[in-house]
Amino acid sequence: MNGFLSPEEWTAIGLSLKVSSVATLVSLPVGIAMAMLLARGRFFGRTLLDGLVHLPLVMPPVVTGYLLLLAFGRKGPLGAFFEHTFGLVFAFRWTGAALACGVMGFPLMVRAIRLSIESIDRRLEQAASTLGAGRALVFLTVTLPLALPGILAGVVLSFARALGEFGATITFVSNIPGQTQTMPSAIYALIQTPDGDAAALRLTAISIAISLAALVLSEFLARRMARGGVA
Amino acid sequence: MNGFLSPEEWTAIGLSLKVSSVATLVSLPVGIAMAMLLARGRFFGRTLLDGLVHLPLVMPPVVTGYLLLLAFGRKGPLGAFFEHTFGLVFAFRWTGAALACGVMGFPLMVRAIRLSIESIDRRLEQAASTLGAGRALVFLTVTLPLALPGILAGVVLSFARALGEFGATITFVSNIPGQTQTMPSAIYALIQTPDGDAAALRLTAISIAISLAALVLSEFLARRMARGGVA
Amino acid sequence: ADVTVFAAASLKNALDGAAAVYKAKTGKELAISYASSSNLAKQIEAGAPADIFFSADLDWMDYLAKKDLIDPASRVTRLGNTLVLVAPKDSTATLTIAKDFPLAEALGADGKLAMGSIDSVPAGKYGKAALTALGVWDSVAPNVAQADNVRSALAFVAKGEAPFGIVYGTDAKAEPNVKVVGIFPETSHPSIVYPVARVAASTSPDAKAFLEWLNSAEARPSFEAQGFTWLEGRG
Amino acid sequence: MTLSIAIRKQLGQFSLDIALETGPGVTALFGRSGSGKTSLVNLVAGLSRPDQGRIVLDGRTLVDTERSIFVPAGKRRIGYVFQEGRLFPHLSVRSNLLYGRWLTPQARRWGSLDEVVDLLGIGGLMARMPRDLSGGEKQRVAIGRALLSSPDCLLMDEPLAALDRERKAEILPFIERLRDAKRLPIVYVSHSVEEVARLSDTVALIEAGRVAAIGPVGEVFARLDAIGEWEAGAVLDATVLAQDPEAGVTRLDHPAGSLVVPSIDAPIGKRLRIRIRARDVTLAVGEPGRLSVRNRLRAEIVSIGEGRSHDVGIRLDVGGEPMLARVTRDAVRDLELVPGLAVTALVKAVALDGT
Amino acid sequence: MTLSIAIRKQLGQFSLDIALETGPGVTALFGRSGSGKTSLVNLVAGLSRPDQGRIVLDGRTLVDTERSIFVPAGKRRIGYVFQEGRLFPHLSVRSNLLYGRWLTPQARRWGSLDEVVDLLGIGGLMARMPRDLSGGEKQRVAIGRALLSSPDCLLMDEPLAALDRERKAEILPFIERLRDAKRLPIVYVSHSVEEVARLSDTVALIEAGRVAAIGPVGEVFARLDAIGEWEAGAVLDATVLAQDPEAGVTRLDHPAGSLVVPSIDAPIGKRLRIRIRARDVTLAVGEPGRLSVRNRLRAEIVSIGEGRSHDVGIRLDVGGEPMLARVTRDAVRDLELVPGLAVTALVKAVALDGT
Ligand SMILES: Nc1ncnc2c1ncn2[C@@H]1O[C@H](COP(=O)(O)OP(=O)(O)OP(=O)(O)O)[C@@H](O)[C@H]1O
Ligand SMILES: Nc1ncnc2c1ncn2[C@@H]1O[C@H](COP(=O)(O)OP(=O)(O)OP(=O)(O)O)[C@@H](O)[C@H]1O
Ligand code: MOO
Ligand SMILES: [Mg+2]
Ligand SMILES: [Mg+2]
Repeated sequence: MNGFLSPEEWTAIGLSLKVSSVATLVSLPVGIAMAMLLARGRFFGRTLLDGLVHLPLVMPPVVTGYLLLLAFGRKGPLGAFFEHTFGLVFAFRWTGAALACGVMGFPLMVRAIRLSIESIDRRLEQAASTLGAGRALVFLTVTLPLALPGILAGVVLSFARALGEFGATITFVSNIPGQTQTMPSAIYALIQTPDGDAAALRLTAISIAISLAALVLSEFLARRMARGGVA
Repeated sequence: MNGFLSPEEWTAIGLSLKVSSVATLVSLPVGIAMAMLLARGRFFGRTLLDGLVHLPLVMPPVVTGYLLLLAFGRKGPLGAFFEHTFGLVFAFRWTGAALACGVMGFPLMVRAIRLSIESIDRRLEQAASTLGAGRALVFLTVTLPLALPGILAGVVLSFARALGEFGATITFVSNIPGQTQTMPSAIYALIQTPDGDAAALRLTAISIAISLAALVLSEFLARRMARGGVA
Repeated sequence: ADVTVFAAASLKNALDGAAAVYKAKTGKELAISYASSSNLAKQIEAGAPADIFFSADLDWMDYLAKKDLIDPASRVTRLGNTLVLVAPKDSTATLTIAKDFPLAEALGADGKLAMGSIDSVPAGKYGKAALTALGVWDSVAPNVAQADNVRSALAFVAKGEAPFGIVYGTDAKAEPNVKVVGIFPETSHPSIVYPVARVAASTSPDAKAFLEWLNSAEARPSFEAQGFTWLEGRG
Repeated sequence: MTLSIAIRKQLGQFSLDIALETGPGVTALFGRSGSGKTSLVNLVAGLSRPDQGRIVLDGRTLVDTERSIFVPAGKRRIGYVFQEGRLFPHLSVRSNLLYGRWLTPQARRWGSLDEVVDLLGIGGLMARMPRDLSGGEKQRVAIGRALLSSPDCLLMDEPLAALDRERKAEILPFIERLRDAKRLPIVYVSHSVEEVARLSDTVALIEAGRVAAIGPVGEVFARLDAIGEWEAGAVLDATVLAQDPEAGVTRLDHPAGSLVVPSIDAPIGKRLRIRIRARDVTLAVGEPGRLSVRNRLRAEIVSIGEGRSHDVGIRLDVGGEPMLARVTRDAVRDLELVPGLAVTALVKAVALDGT
Repeated sequence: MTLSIAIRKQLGQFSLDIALETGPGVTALFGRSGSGKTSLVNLVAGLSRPDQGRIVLDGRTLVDTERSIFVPAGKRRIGYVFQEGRLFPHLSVRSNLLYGRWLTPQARRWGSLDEVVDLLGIGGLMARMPRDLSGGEKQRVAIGRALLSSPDCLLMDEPLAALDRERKAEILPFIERLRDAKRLPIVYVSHSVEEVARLSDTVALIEAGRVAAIGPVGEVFARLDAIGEWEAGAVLDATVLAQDPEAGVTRLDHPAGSLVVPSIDAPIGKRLRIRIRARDVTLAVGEPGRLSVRNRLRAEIVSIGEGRSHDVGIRLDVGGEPMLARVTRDAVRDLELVPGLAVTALVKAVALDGT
């Protein structure tokens, strides 16, 4: 196995998995909240907020990365805030890669969840409230489970995007082997090398295998849920 | 206005609009068909097909672009096929940029539409069939209109992604001003230039404005449809 | 356009300037596609409609030459550049580049050295070579932040995120937020050169003329203004 | 038109195993909640496939698992009024109504939008979306939508359950007209004995996925146990004797006597079916006295039911037809009712119309 | 417990403008399809907000637009059986049933799962998902779900419409027990006069978004025009005179005579309400013959209705209470019925139980 991939590549794979998982899981609650807000909120500036959520999709990834650098770098206002308040540093850390991947996947996640929330029959939520459930419980016991298809789709999209994300990541946290070099960064570096194609394709194949596994898992979960195992 | 942006930049904006629109519109029917297949089909290899659809998301964009170059380049097998059969050349043409953008946005479009299709109450389709509608008519008069939220979301996501897509495009069709230089490619080139940041951000702002306009339009359409203007 | 040029992204400012001069003189329109040299080389391999390839390093020009995709007679090693160590504008660091100079100490435990990708981006490759030759590579390697292009590396330094960076002299010159700490000795790295050649498959009748002009003194100021050195040698 | 069904289908724990043949006209499916009525109707409509079996509608094989025949729902021309409405949420009431009509070739259309809309009282709703309708309004639109698809056969699953009595009283005659004038075969699911008695020719009693009884409405409903004592009754055939528009009544002739019912629009001599519920029959021994009851039939007691209930069913023979009466056990004792006794069956006229 | 409503709400073209006060017990909302019953119930449940007005339940202000009070649905402790089920599709039948129970503090719970499940006959369905239920099964689970949330007040919108008669006959007594034993106030929407008569204390007749009539069930139902001639009737108060378990009957005393009804579990001396439909009453002039009818009330004709129909309503006075009879015009002529005439009202015993 060690002959098949270099230790650095193994590290990149592990890092990519970590980064993608953390990016997806951490952005999930935020994504759900944002999806609720956009699906249900009726407030001034809703469309603007919606536009803001879509930004990482519209802007070239390097621009997103650059803006992240400005905001979340050690000298950036948000970066300084997080460092002082939570001791959380993004610059040149895997945490930054996760942040970049999370941001890039965010619009995909929000849209999918929002679609599901919007297709929920609100009369079911009303029924729950007549049974004594307050807003939070209605959300937890009815809205959320019924939005599960969208949540799953959102997780898959965001995770896949994170696995492939490269432009924003490398621009924000650069490409430090073992620290911020995710699979796509490694692949990119290989492609830039005159005889790196084979190695690049090998790594790509591994990304694909991982995402396929994630996909199969999500389909399996979706089917189990449709069969009704969810409380 | 000409003072505000260079003619080349105007060209890039026009090209980006053309590329994004064509990419979205052409991939829409394919995306709908694929979403139907994945949502409703029960065949061997469905998950594999699903995985294939997600590939452009998982692979670093440059890899996608490179694979497109290999397949749809003038010397590539598919490129040669399209050129001989339809006289359609992708390599280093705006058509290729549209192809790249379409491919990159495809997984987003398919997922959104699929989510909507899966949330349709199939008993409504049954009702349509008892009223004499065959499969095609059921699809056109019930499935499709009820999937409109997902179709709209898919169009918005795909269009936004196309507006921001850069890695695959520049790798596949290069960055030839007036021919294949889309906004993100132009932004990339500007970012390479020591004093290009301001111009890059200006172009980014324009991308954002366009995508916001698209978003507002889509929300407007969605609201009109919800109010029930659709046949 | 009359001539399509595939040029490394780092040439953008200089080449745009030269193209303007050329157009003013001849009325000929240039279309210049800026991307990374690797991208461009692979596209030319795939039949891209390029007339001229202007690479940022020798490797990718050699890649095409090996495949007979460029006109060897037209190949010229056109420009040279310097490799410099930069720091944020307000940095107080003073370092003299020399054998075993204390770069690692200057970085500290957490400070990053921003460079282009050491495997793929030319500036990264040269930087690694220079640091190796100076005997400091091993000590700084764990702290190297590789960017996918020189501009990103420069941005890390300019925004103060990295205390030091290695970039081309041309880039450092154009960025007001960094200052040059030192210039790497030419002997410490392979010479930094930008070869240009006519693409073998080019059909443009104007390509040869443009390439000749590019090799003429009329083009020279546009490049020197951006900090490139003008090389005379063929090759 | 006849419907012949012999199918088997497993639904989870529930197994449906139905074999029935119906004559022309209306076939009622009658049975308790969960007995399998909707599942059966879905099979006829083509919305589900039997595990095994055949369905033949008027000589046309719709399903035959052995011969791998399955005519898709869209080709069956069977209208279906669903138990739960199923209006198209994205279409206005008007478009919902016209949906099936658009799909029907001009030549095969019958009925008109205006007629149906008037009948169902939904004229004011045409521009509305289904979500803005009340429960009963939705159901009415669903009926209209099925009718306007000009089907060759109609399946109605509890079509009137959500409606008030007046509305039912308006719609039922229309369904009767479809049955009679259009000779439209109808499969009618209902819990209402009155509706079933009034409309159906054949009643199939479904119990736990099986046909427990099937036959002409009179026969099945005369079986007390079949549908609960309360609703038991008999159906008699009578002939129109005279019309008395003045008094607003129609006089009918029956071998056992004459009957008066609210005016029925039928020519003299026409044979009609009337339903008499056991609980609406009073028995008189000897001369009944001066009573407001108009309908008096000569009857003979055939048998007297057993049972611990406070009242008992009494089988009568009225002019050769079976009829039922329910009386208290008190009365049986008091009046000394015994099989063979000649009695007069008193039936309130107003109880005859079957609504 | 009393409910006081005075609200106004515009729904598209439809305007709801309701003012009513109810006494304790069951309040029935009665009215045609689309008259606004569900809209009103939604306001009480807190699922929609009135444009203007107040709703006060037993002294607790639920809504008051002037004082900007709006108690959210989740805090009202009002159980709601919806017209269309609304089961949670992602939960099993068991979880659906227990949903409200989970949310109720132990101390406030009443009733038990087993009891409700038995009563509704849904024991075999507990592990199922709602989509695998029949129409009637869904409705039964919905009833159970609302009951098990141990509400302080119950809203039921046509809860029994999808059920067969036997099932209704099982569930109705249970609702009566809730009313009587738990003293649970219930707002009951129904098209069925029988259900309403049997359950309700107060009937509000809703017409086009307004209260057309409101009052004790006897008063409202005695108004012929109010609910259609067919269903008109009267409600009498009677006292339990004797129990005759042998004969399976209970004898009731009424000033105008004694009545026999199927056994009712009530102590002697208890006052009961019984409903007599106009069409179930036969009038006799002079001594009736030997009839199976057990119940004979001395009555005096108060007035004889007009109308072109074949039968007419006759208002009677029975021991000081109003009662209605419907007889044919033929009979009025034959028997020479006139106001003031003393007659005997014959009522079949089995028609008394109100089902
Ligand atoms: N997919 C399914 N899986 C398991 N059981 C099912 C399924 N579909 C229906 N059933 C069961 O089959 C039985 C028959 O259902 P069906 O809907 O035909 O009843 P029905 O006679 O129409 O009743 P109702 O009068 O209540 O509508 C019910 O007990 C129901 O629970
Ligand atoms: N959102 C709405 N927009 C317009 N009209 C509405 C809306 N909601 C209800 N209506 C109308 O208000 C009227 C009352 O509706 P509601 O549902 O209260 O009737 P209902 O008395 O419950 O009738 P049913 O017995 O048929 O269920 C109906 O005519 C209905 O069409
Ligand atoms: O879209 Mo990118 O182009 O991830 O780098
Ligand atoms: Mg059913
Ligand atoms: Mg209603």
